[in-house]
Amino acid sequence: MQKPIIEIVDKIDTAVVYDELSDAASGGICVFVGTVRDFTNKEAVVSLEFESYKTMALSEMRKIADQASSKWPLNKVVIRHAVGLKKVQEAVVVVGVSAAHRTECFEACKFLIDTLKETVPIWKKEVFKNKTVWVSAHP
Amino acid sequence: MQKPIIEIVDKIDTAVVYDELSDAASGGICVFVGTVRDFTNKEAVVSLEFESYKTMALSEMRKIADQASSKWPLNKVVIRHAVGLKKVQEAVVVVGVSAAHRTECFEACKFLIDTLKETVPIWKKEVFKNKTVWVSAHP
Amino acid sequence: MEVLLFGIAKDITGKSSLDLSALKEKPNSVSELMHFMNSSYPELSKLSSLAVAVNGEYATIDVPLQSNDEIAIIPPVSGG
Amino acid sequence: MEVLLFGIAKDITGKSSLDLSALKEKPNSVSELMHFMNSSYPELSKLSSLAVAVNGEYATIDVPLQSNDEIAIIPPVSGG
Repeated sequence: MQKPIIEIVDKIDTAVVYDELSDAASGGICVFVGTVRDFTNKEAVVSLEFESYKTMALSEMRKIADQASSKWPLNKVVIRHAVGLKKVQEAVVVVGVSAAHRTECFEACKFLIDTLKETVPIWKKEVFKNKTVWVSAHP
Repeated sequence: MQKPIIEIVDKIDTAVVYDELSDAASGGICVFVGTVRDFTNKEAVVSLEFESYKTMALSEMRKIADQASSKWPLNKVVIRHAVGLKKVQEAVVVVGVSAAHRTECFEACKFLIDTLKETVPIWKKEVFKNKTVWVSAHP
Repeated sequence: MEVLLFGIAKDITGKSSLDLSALKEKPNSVSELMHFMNSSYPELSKLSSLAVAVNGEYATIDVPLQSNDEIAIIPPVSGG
Repeated sequence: MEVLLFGIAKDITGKSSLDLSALKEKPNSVSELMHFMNSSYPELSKLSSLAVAVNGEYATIDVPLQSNDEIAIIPPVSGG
């Protein structure tokens, strides 16, 4: 794997991620973009607010890229998360890989987002019309 | 599913596919891009040439989008294949979906590309320095 | 009765379409067309697979052929 | 000894960091810190989970704490 692109940013530009992952040795690129959905449990979402423990979040994201690279023969990896206020339909996270074959692209890309959601210290507050909720905070 | 975007084009613009799939009801977008790899079985690839039976290819691509949409609750689908001469690192196919949740995004996106490779009448000729090979033509 | 040819089938026959209208015994089914193609161009029978599409749909060997059908020989596909 | 607070832990305590330097009995381990936090802010014990990071790494309860460590309370993460 080449040096992965690991970033926490204010705004995600989805148009650049292919160029970042493009690679002559790769036959495939798989990208997942997480976006703000308009409803949670039938309740209209106004916005999401993301907060991170930035240094640790970057270090955990690097670990995930390294783990993925040890499980699958990857050429390039991008993990980029946004923080701050995000409106409905905005991108909040983008993860992607390029590799020789498509099966490993899909498996590795899914691993990146699944593991990010489990381990990276980033918190999401859902803002509804009359309340706010820290996602997953309570059982 | 909204009306899927199904196209055969001369050149793929990877920067637009997110906007095409972006959707307020979706929490995730998964995209796979197939690109020209520099080597096949250790032999340097000069280029690929794609040829299609266009009307039937479009109709088979539409069937795949419909099948995916009947298997998973998808919001938007893009299936776009390039034809003509493609150099190393160029995009030759892009498939993508948006849906409420990520698991169905990955599963549906993988189904699109796997099925496309099995059923859509498009043919790929690998151009090497001293020979050309129609991929998969012979056992 | 015109038959469209693609990919390696075009290379083997040297043509992008075949006009079968002049044949004394025109193929009446996909099965008869396959037999005609394989015996006229034995290289076709060496391919991994060979399908026929009638009016843009994959056709099983028992599908009958009419003279105004759009018929195509589909060698192993390799898109993506 | 400073403890960083994030997400709902920041809301519960009303602070983005806690200075424990003035405490008579400073926590010597992650375990002792968790005990102190849960008894000082009982709402923390109602969360789905609560982890501690020491110098940017998730720490098990037996990890000792030094006064110059960067310590953080990690409520249930929800990125992505």
